[in-house]
Amino acid sequence: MNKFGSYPQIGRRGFLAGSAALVGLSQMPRAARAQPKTGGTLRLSVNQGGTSDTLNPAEANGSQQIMVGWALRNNLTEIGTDNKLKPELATNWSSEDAQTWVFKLRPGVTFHNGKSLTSDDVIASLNLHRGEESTSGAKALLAGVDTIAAEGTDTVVVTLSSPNADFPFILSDYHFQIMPVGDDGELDMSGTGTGGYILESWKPGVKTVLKRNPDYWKEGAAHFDTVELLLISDSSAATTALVTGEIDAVQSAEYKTLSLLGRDKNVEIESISGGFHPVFAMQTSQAPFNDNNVRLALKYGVDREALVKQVLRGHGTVANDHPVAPSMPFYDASLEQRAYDPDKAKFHLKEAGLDSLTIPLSVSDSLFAGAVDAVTLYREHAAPAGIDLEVAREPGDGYWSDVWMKKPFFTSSWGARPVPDMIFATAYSKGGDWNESQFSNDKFQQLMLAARSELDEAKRAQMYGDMQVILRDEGGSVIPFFRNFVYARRADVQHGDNVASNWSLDGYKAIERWWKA
Amino acid sequence: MNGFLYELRKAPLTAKFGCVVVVAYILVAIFAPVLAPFGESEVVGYEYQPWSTDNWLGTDSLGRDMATRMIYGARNTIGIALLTTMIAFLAGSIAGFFAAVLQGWVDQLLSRAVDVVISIPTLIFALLLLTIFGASVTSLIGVIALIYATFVYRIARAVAMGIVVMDYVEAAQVRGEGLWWIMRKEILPNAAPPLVAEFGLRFCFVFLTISGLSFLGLGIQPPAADWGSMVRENASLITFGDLTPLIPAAAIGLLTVAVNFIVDWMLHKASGLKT
Amino acid sequence: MPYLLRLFVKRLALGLLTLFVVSLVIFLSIELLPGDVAQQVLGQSATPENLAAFRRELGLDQPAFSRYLDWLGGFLQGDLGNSLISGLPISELISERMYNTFFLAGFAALISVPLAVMLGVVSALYRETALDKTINVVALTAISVPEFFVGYILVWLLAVEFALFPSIANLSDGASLGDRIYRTFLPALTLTLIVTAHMMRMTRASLINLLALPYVEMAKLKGASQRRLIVVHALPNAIAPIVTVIAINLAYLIVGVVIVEVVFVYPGMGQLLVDSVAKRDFTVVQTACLIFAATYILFNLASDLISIASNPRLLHRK
Amino acid sequence: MTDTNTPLLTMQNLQIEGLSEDCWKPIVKGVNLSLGKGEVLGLIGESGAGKSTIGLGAMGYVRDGCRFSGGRVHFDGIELTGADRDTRRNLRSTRIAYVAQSAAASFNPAFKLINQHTEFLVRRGLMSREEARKDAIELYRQLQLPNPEEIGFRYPHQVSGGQLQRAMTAMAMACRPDLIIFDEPTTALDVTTQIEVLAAIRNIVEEFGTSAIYITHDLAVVAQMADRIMVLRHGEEVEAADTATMLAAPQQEYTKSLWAVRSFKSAEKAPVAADSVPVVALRGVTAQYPSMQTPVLNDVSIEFHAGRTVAVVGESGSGKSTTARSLMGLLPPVQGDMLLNGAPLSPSFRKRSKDELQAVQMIYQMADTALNPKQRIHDIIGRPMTYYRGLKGRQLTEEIRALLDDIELEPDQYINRLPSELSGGQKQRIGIARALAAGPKLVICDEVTSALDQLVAEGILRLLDKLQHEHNLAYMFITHDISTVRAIADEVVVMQHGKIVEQGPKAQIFSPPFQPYTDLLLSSVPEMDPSWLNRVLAERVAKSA
Repeated sequence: MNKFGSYPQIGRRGFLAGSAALVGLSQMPRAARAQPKTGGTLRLSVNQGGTSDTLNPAEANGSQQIMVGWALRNNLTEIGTDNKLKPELATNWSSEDAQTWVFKLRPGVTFHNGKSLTSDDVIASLNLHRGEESTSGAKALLAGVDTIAAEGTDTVVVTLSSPNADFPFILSDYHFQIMPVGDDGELDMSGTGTGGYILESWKPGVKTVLKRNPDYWKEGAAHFDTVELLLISDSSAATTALVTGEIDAVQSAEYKTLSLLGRDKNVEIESISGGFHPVFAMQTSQAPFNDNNVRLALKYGVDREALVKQVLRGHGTVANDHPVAPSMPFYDASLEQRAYDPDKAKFHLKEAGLDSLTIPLSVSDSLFAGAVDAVTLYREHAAPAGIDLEVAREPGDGYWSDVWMKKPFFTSSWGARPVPDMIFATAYSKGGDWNESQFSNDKFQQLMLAARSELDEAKRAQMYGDMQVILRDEGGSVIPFFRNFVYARRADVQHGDNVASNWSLDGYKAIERWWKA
Repeated sequence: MNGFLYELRKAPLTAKFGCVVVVAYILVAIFAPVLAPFGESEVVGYEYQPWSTDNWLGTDSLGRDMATRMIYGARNTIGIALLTTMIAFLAGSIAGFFAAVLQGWVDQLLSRAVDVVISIPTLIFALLLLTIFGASVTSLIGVIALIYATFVYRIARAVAMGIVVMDYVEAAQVRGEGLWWIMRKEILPNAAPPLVAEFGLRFCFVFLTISGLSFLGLGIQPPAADWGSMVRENASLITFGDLTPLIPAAAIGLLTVAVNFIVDWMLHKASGLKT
Repeated sequence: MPYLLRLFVKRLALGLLTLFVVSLVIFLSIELLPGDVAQQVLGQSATPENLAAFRRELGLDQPAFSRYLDWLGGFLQGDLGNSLISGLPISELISERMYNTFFLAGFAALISVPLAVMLGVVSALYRETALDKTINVVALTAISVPEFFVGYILVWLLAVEFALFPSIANLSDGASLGDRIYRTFLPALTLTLIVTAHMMRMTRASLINLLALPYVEMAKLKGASQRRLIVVHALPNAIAPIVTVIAINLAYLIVGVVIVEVVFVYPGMGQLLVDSVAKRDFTVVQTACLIFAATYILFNLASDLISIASNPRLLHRK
Repeated sequence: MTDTNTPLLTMQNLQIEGLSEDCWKPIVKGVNLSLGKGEVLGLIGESGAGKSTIGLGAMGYVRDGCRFSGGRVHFDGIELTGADRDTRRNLRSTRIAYVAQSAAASFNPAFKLINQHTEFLVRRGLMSREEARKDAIELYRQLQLPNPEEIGFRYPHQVSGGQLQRAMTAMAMACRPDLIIFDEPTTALDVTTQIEVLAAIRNIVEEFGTSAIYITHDLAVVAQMADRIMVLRHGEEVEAADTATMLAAPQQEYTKSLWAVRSFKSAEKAPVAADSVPVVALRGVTAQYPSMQTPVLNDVSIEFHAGRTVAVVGESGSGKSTTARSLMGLLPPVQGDMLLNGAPLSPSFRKRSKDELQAVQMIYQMADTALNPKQRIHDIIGRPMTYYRGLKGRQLTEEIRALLDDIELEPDQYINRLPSELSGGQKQRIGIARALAAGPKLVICDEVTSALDQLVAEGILRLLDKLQHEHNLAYMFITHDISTVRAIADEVVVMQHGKIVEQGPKAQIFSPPFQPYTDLLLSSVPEMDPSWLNRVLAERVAKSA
């Protein structure tokens, strides 16, 4: 009867709310999954990038640059399809105190130009993001690095100013691609790398063509003969091109057409749990949010399931008022999920000595798709608890400078971070640059610092679990959900049983991980 | 008015059709809140629901009623286009008449300034100005009116140039009449018929430009319903063989066709060609 | 002929002046845009030091006036400068896009101009007949619908339903002309539909206007057939208005196709320009706008010269 | 010479209708006509008489928006009103040709004369291109065009009006047709040019023995050209007869009234008193357009006295209208003075006071462009009264009504009309009223009667004369028509090439001894006598010999 078929079936395939065990498994293994096959052309549609894109990883910030960078080059470490840290150009790494890190480089790796990989290349590549003059977007990530030194040609020693057990994780960030140093001592940023593909043509804002590197060191990777990345910013043009078979995969599929797209036998949709999340941030330093009861009332007053269903069309997981996504390391799956409970909300409001609460919540369309809808729904959810949220719609221009961290209660949005520490440090620690809720908790602070220097994984997990509890029960942030990465591919483009969930398209590594049947 | 109705009765079928369409649109625009079954940006269900008795044209990408948004779209799109065109004509005509009557350096200055604006691509200029002034309805109207005033200026100037050489204008000048009087009493009444016809055409162009800008995300801002952005928002459906998103585009087309039919008829009458 | 030459030089000088003012207007507009290129490139994660370093690198810490003069000085010496963001020479950045834009415009023009003139002549010839009325209604409709409507309809019909042509114009290097034509067919067809109507209507109108003139009646009284009347006697005198409208439309094909580029993901100048405005990449916007303005001015100049050349009264003074 | 026994062309009860405001209205109401081989028939009548329509009908052609509604046209045995398109088309050029009123507008501006001349000669396969060109040059020579070898290779705009008219006659002759329709071929020409063209046309028609229908409104012209004359009015024949008979003894009242038009003459006035101060005077005025090298007016001095008419006469380009423009302040003189009541008058109208502007008013030649089509009579006449004299409300309305009475238009009927609802003569009367409404001292009448039919023109002259007496006005009467000058002038100024050739009282100018240019001008005015053309030509040959 319904001409579009029933409401999103496909979408729910990847919807695995709260289930940590299955994180990263986007799909049930298919009966007969084909073995990787070499050959063919992959045409990918990306929607982030423009004419101004460069091959300089310090300036990389869109999917086009990240994917091309990772096709051409490798990092020292990478996030695997199981979302675990894997060796890449570094075969192993070690540290006694989480402050001095020793990385052993993979032997016998050569760049596209024939030059062998040495520690000089690694040091120069990392130093691109350090120092006064650096304009790197990742400058802050290496701010804690004191020295980077070579020990012979195959070892690099990094000394930090304070311990950081996550440092190897940080090096998997897309900025830290390793490039060769030329004879003149300058970094070669023209696209030469150790990666599975060689740059054939680079037309920023239009398309990039890559050819397979026949001498790639990585086993079982880089299967396509040719890869084309097309910049298609118009989503309907991308959808049409996918349906008509002019491209093989799209970086992001719109929720609104998923049900239609799903009916196409030649198209497969993937919905992968990710770390993107919105935050309704309360400034805990000022009334009424300095009273934890008010914060709890607002946390109980939101129906997360409903938001996931209506704002994300099911393509997400409910969150638990802390920023650690199920796909991230140290996610504590045993933590009890807070449920929508207007009565409890009312109770906490009463505890705070209030019968009712009227408060504006700032939001802007530009934050994420459905941001205003989310706040509007929140308003309805909170109403039975005696909370009157006023939807304060702000203009997109200047939201980050005039509203964010300025208004008492506002909406913000956060991208995925590879490890909890990176987001705790910026957004939840005392003195953090973007501590939007003015959160200040001594125990949290101690745990955060201790976890950085703790190298025992089990103990760290315990500490991060405790921090998640603190944020859930005392934090100033209402975090309703984590959004999935939703993308689509032609059915003849295939991948392994797992796909990474740190970015879309298999952690932006589909180019080297996928193959054509 | 009776004269007009009489003329209309004798008008060709295309012109009658045009009038009916225009009147219908105006009525829809005026009575939008009465006619629309839902609120302008009210979410009434899931996205892209098919046509049904509840949602005549189904729902859009956010689950809003398409029919409702079509109706409100008429109001926003036509209202803004009309206002914009009127401002453009007011400014353009006055400047054009001014240049034609005064000639000399005033004419040179205005004409060269207009050359500059016209030689910058319309959409790009609009893009720049709208980014500077923000994509609000006011700046949209102002910017598009400014751009179109330059076209109107050229036409008004050309028309007025043909009129100022008439002896009756010379007679008024020699009588000692002031500039304003000559523009208002001698030129305007005679320039009106071609300008009115041009108004129809320009209205269409303004309409198309605004929907083009909306299509590029710079026109009428969401959640206000507007036909241009409705097409863009829902364009993906076309891939799947559902042509609902083209209804707003067709609505734009229908109105411009209708206006063009009327304009054609008026031009035909004005030119004195046989019918 | 010196008259034509004198006019050409005069108009060219005026055109250059216009271009100069255009460059000033564009520069000022970009100065007025909120945010600058550094903020746009570094985005949300930018720190003040980052921004300052970036601005210093690009010379954005210089006063606006001296930056404009620098740019102008370079431009006059034929140096278009580099993109502020990618650092690539603009000539490199733009040349291929420009080729694409001109290719598409040329493709569309090659179909539309002869088609429009032919249809205009035919409908003038058979004016007030069913054929004429049909052509007119179709033309009016084509003028009246938005470009994206035409584009999407064609995509739906020819790419999705019948899969005859690709829905996006994915051009590859070194593709044969045939392949290029195949891949750009839908955008070119869209543009053709849009501009043909305008030119056709003008052709028809100018011809019909001429039919009322005494010399056309004279030709009739000399025994000329309808066809000869229109093609031989009226058409040479209608060249000026027809060429003018063709020039406007050709200019439009080059400068006004942003929407068609978006619909068909065609890598032309329009997309580049929109992109660069968003990124505040002054040098690119400036150069692209000047190319567009120059195109417009040159087409107009050419149409004026052709109009004059086609008119013995102006060409051969007494 | 003429053989009327076997008619080449006959019309039987020809009726043609025209579409106006969605109704078919008769234009030609049953005309019978017969034209013998070698015969020249003159069709004469005022505008709207249907003479052009009949002329075109003879070619089996009606204009757009017209149709044959009855009757027959037989040309050499072929019935034209019902003939198919190809039949009619094939007759044209080869057997019937047409010479239009305005040669300048009727030659295609895009092609050289000779190509237009030979077009159908070659297309119909009558001659090769080379032969056709030779023949064209021969015809040009016969029509006494200067440089016959070369003139055909010019574009129409490079050739003067009189020459174009002869070239068009040559083109009509190209295929040696049996019949040529001449539709007012000399109306747009100056008299001195007209006489040459008339002679050329007559000679060539005689030489080839071509039949012709000669359409004109000018009796004196038709008297020279036609063997027989048919007088038309409102699409009907009034009477027809041999030229001599018609001139000597017209039967119908209408014809007689046409013949009598030139009887009006204003009363003789006493000479100007020696001490009389002219209302307006020009003293050595020299004027020049900024873009031109040579002055368009050179040392012009004229005095205008209250109650008197100065007629400024000359051919086109003589500077007579330019004098008026300088006087109005539209073209400020570069040299010389203009005086108003003896006091200097500012050269530019922009610097003139209201009183100065009020004193000099102008009546334009083309009433169509002189009256704002969107203003009602009330406003057109009322505005100068309000502007100069501050009249308002009832006083204004009364004044307007009085003025309408003055110009012999019924106020109730006309006060709220638009100019488009008036006839040509009525429009001109409104033009006069507008000038008078200002309360002027001097009225410039710029060719006010040229565009009007003779009977209507006479009415206007009578009105102007009457008003002059009533308001003691000075008139500057600009015209190219000598008979009008004879009728209304007190003083005459003859101009040529921007200079005054001769000036003085009318009697002095129009009586011998003549100044040579004045003589040429006067002798070129056609006279009713059928032998006038021969006589003048003979006289000129004798003189130059």
